[in-house]
Amino acid sequence: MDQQTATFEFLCRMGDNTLVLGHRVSEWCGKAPVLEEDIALANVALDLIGQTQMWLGLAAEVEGAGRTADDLAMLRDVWDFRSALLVEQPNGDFGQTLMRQYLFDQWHVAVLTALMESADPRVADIAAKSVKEARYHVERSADLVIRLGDGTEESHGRMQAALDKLWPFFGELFDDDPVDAAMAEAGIAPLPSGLRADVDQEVAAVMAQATLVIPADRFAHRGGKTGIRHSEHLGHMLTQMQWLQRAYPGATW
Amino acid sequence: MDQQTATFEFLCRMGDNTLVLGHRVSEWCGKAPVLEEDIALANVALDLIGQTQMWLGLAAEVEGAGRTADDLAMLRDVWDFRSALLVEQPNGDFGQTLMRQYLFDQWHVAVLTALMESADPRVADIAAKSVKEARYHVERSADLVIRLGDGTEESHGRMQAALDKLWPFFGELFDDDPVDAAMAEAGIAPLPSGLRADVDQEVAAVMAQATLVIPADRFAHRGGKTGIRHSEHLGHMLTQMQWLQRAYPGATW
Amino acid sequence: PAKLAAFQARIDAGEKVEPKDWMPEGYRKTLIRQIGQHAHSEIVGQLPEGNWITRAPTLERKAILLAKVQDEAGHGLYLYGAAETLGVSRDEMTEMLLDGRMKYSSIFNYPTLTWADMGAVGWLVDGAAIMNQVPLQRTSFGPYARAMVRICKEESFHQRQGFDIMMKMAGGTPAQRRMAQNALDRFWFPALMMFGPSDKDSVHSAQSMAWKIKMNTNDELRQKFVDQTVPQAEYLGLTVPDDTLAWNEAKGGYDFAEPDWAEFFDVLKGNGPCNVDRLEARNKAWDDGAWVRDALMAHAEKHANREVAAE
Amino acid sequence: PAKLAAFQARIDAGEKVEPKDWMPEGYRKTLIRQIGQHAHSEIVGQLPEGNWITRAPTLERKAILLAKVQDEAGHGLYLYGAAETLGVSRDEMTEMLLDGRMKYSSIFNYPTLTWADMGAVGWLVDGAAIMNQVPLQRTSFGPYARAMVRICKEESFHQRQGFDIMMKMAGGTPAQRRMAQNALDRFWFPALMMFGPSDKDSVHSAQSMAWKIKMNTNDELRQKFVDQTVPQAEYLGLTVPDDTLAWNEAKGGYDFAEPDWAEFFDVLKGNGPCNVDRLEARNKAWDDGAWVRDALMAHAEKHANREVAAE
Repeated sequence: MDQQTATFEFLCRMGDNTLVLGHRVSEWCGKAPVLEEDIALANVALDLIGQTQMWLGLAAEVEGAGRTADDLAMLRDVWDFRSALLVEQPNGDFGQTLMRQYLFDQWHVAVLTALMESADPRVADIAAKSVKEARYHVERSADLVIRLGDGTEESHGRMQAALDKLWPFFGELFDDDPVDAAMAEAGIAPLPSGLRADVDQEVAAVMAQATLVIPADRFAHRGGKTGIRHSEHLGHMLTQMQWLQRAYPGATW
Repeated sequence: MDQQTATFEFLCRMGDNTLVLGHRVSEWCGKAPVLEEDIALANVALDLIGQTQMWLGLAAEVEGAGRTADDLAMLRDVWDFRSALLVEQPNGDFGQTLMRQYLFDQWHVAVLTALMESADPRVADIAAKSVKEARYHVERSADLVIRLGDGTEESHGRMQAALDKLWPFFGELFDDDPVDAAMAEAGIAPLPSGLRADVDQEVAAVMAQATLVIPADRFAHRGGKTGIRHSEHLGHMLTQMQWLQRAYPGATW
Repeated sequence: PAKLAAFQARIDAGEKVEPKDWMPEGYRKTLIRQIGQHAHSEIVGQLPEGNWITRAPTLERKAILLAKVQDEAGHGLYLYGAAETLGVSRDEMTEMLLDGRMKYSSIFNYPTLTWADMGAVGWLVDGAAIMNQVPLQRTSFGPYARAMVRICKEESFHQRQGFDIMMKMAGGTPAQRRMAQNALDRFWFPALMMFGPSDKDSVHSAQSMAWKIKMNTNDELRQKFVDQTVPQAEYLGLTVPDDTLAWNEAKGGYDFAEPDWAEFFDVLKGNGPCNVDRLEARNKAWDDGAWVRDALMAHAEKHANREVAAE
Repeated sequence: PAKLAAFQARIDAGEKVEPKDWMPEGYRKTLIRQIGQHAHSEIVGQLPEGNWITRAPTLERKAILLAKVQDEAGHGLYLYGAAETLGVSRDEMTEMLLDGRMKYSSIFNYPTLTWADMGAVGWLVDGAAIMNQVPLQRTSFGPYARAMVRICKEESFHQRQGFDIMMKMAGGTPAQRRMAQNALDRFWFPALMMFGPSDKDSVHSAQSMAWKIKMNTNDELRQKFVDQTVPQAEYLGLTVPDDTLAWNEAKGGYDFAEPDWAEFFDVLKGNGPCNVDRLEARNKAWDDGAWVRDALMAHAEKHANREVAAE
């Protein structure tokens, strides 16, 4: 794999994660448990969509094929997406949405922090802009995981169920593959596996406060970030997300 | 409105009703309360899709613009659909699905029976083929409405709620408008309003057996069969239904 | 009665009434109804636009729409806050919305069916809302007037964004143009209804105007809206769906057709195209969220107890 | 032991065992497990294809797919019926499926991600299933053998339909061609797994073969499947995702790579891509449908009582 292809893949991974998670979070619009959460969820979605514009914009630039960030978002089919399986998972109840968010945020801060040192200044720049938002996100999602985990019996049960369900999708974020190896070698991005120990420590601390038990099984589903085998959920999301662009090709909006 | 336009509109109404309801019913695939219902629902959906092919096929022929039944089904946006609001309503629980089906079936048998006498032999022919299926459908849906209405306290409550919810969408099926007037004048189709008395009698008999109370309010929502104002639900359905044709224009399947 | 006269004198003098000031029970009740209804409208108003967030055509449009809906939730917060100063809690008001005792603006009972509706809602619905709200910045109740100042600023931003969508659509492909016209066709009369029936038919108007809770008559505002909007439609190359529309030199404004008030009262009664869907959606959100609200409260209590115990 | 020997003799003579005949407990248990698992596979197997019914590209394709999934439900009915003759009810078996005590074919734990998967499932998955099922038409247990006769006829029809989709895709636009190859890439090894691990690693095989519950070894069937399928892939112009694939003149069949058996056991343990989703979907259907089943029963009882009372 040449450097350009690897960089394009890497940038799509970053941008597709924020795109897909941003979309999922935006599905909550008007349906949150309290008004403050409606606002907070919209805020997270907004940040993620903004980051998507930067990552996919750079991806399109690196590709050099005349595509735009919107083209990448709106005109690729499911197999060309590089989002991790975690972010594709459906919202479920508010607890599941939050747990997904927390696990993502904790990884996200770690990777963005490392990317601020990227040898590619464009990557470093996007990371620097994004990391502030991500830090705020993880602060909020960790806090809520703790409060709901250590809330009522029902909320505890729901949060533990959410953790159990989502845990098998966490490992993929730390998988290394040839794209990651190429990025690491070029100094553009860290090896994902190298982030795990620190992130695990953070997660352990939060779950302890939340009185939640991290599953012992380290089994991890794979296939999202490589695009080899997404979940069935992603395709359904794309039918919505891409509808207008597909139905009215060539229009300006 | 010239005769050709009116006929095209009328045929789209017939075909869009079966298309949209067939789609809704097909959403149940693999999720019915008992295996026999999985089979029965698939059967109803199949019949409706088959009827759609005939109605929209004839509509395309009448239009004479080189479109096919598939083009009409897969490439019109929501405003060009002529389905009644009733069939666009979401499945809800099994009771709501069944109640929607029963109300539709009872109207459907009446209109198809009348259409067997159509001055247009192509219309009479489709009606003759469809009415056998529709009679079977109404037999089944009426029977289930009765059994669930007069079942447990819970089932009774659910069926009454379904009737209350769907009743305001029933009246639209019997609305007359200029298209209907043109069809009636040409002897192609009966005036919808003329079907109501008989259908009401049937519905009253079934609901009595089902121990369900028909709402007194005759208010009826409008806007589906004219296409003026569909429900928000239809657009979401189309994102799925039309996805592949929109995403891969010009492909053969 | 002396108190009443003094109160009216303060209002006539342009003073602001503040929450701890004495006020007539009718003033309080009318305000609670009006501010509450306004707050509920912001909340329910998230739904028709939320309906298109997942289908926005570009990342930028998605972001703009998200930000707009977020603003609406924010407006809801300000307004509930203003109403709370009158002695009614947000949860109480929410319960009244959910069981139908309190209303929200009927406009949100109309469906959003195409992307052009996002333009039409911004242009016409926010346009009409601003027309209603700008004068309320001078309303007699302090917290309400101050909330309105913040809200109006954002609403006029939203209106411009809506108009921008309409411009893109009206100047786009034939299909987009058709979409834009279709949206105007569906939203024109419902937008006119937003000002309420003619004041001659309105019960509470005179008292509300004396109290400066209501600043203009419904008909004045409707006329102003039409006069402002018709040239915009012309600019867009779209046709207002009213054959009787004509410039009246004598009155210096347009003559126009009244909306179908029977439809208005039908929608108010609960028979709008989306009344059931909207209330179902809000009720579901509230019911599904109960465990979260309970848990947050339980956690806060535990936490407080632990701190006390640790002292 | 005399009974056992007589039983074995009947089987060896090619006689059919019928439900009321004496049979060893192990025979009954093995059959219940096998037929039940097969029935469950038909039921769960509705889901991956059901996933595309709402997105089928043409009315005809939608109808064909619906009919196919309907057939699967029908197969489920026959098979539950056959199992019930062994003294276990459909509801009991369903409960065992839902709480994980009974399995279904692991292949249905793989997702269907593009329309080409509808082709690949028909071509490869139904193809492998038929390979397994055709010999079972001669199985020793009468009701099972008879169910298999009906099922095999429909399955081979399904397989042809799947191949027809693949032909359309492989001969279509570049994107369709890519979709077809992608589907083959994802389904090839899971299809090979459908025959189970090599018989040397399989515990129950010898006894099952003696009882004619199992008619061929897993490896025999897998070889047969590969030999049949590779030329079809070539005909389609698609590449089987196995670099080691080569014709072996000596054995008169292909040499091919083993699937990743670690993955197979992972999926069996519940760690397949869709195990959780599939069981959730089935559990939800069952739970959501409880009130319907209860009501139908209650109605039947009332009705029966009324008839008695009326006599």
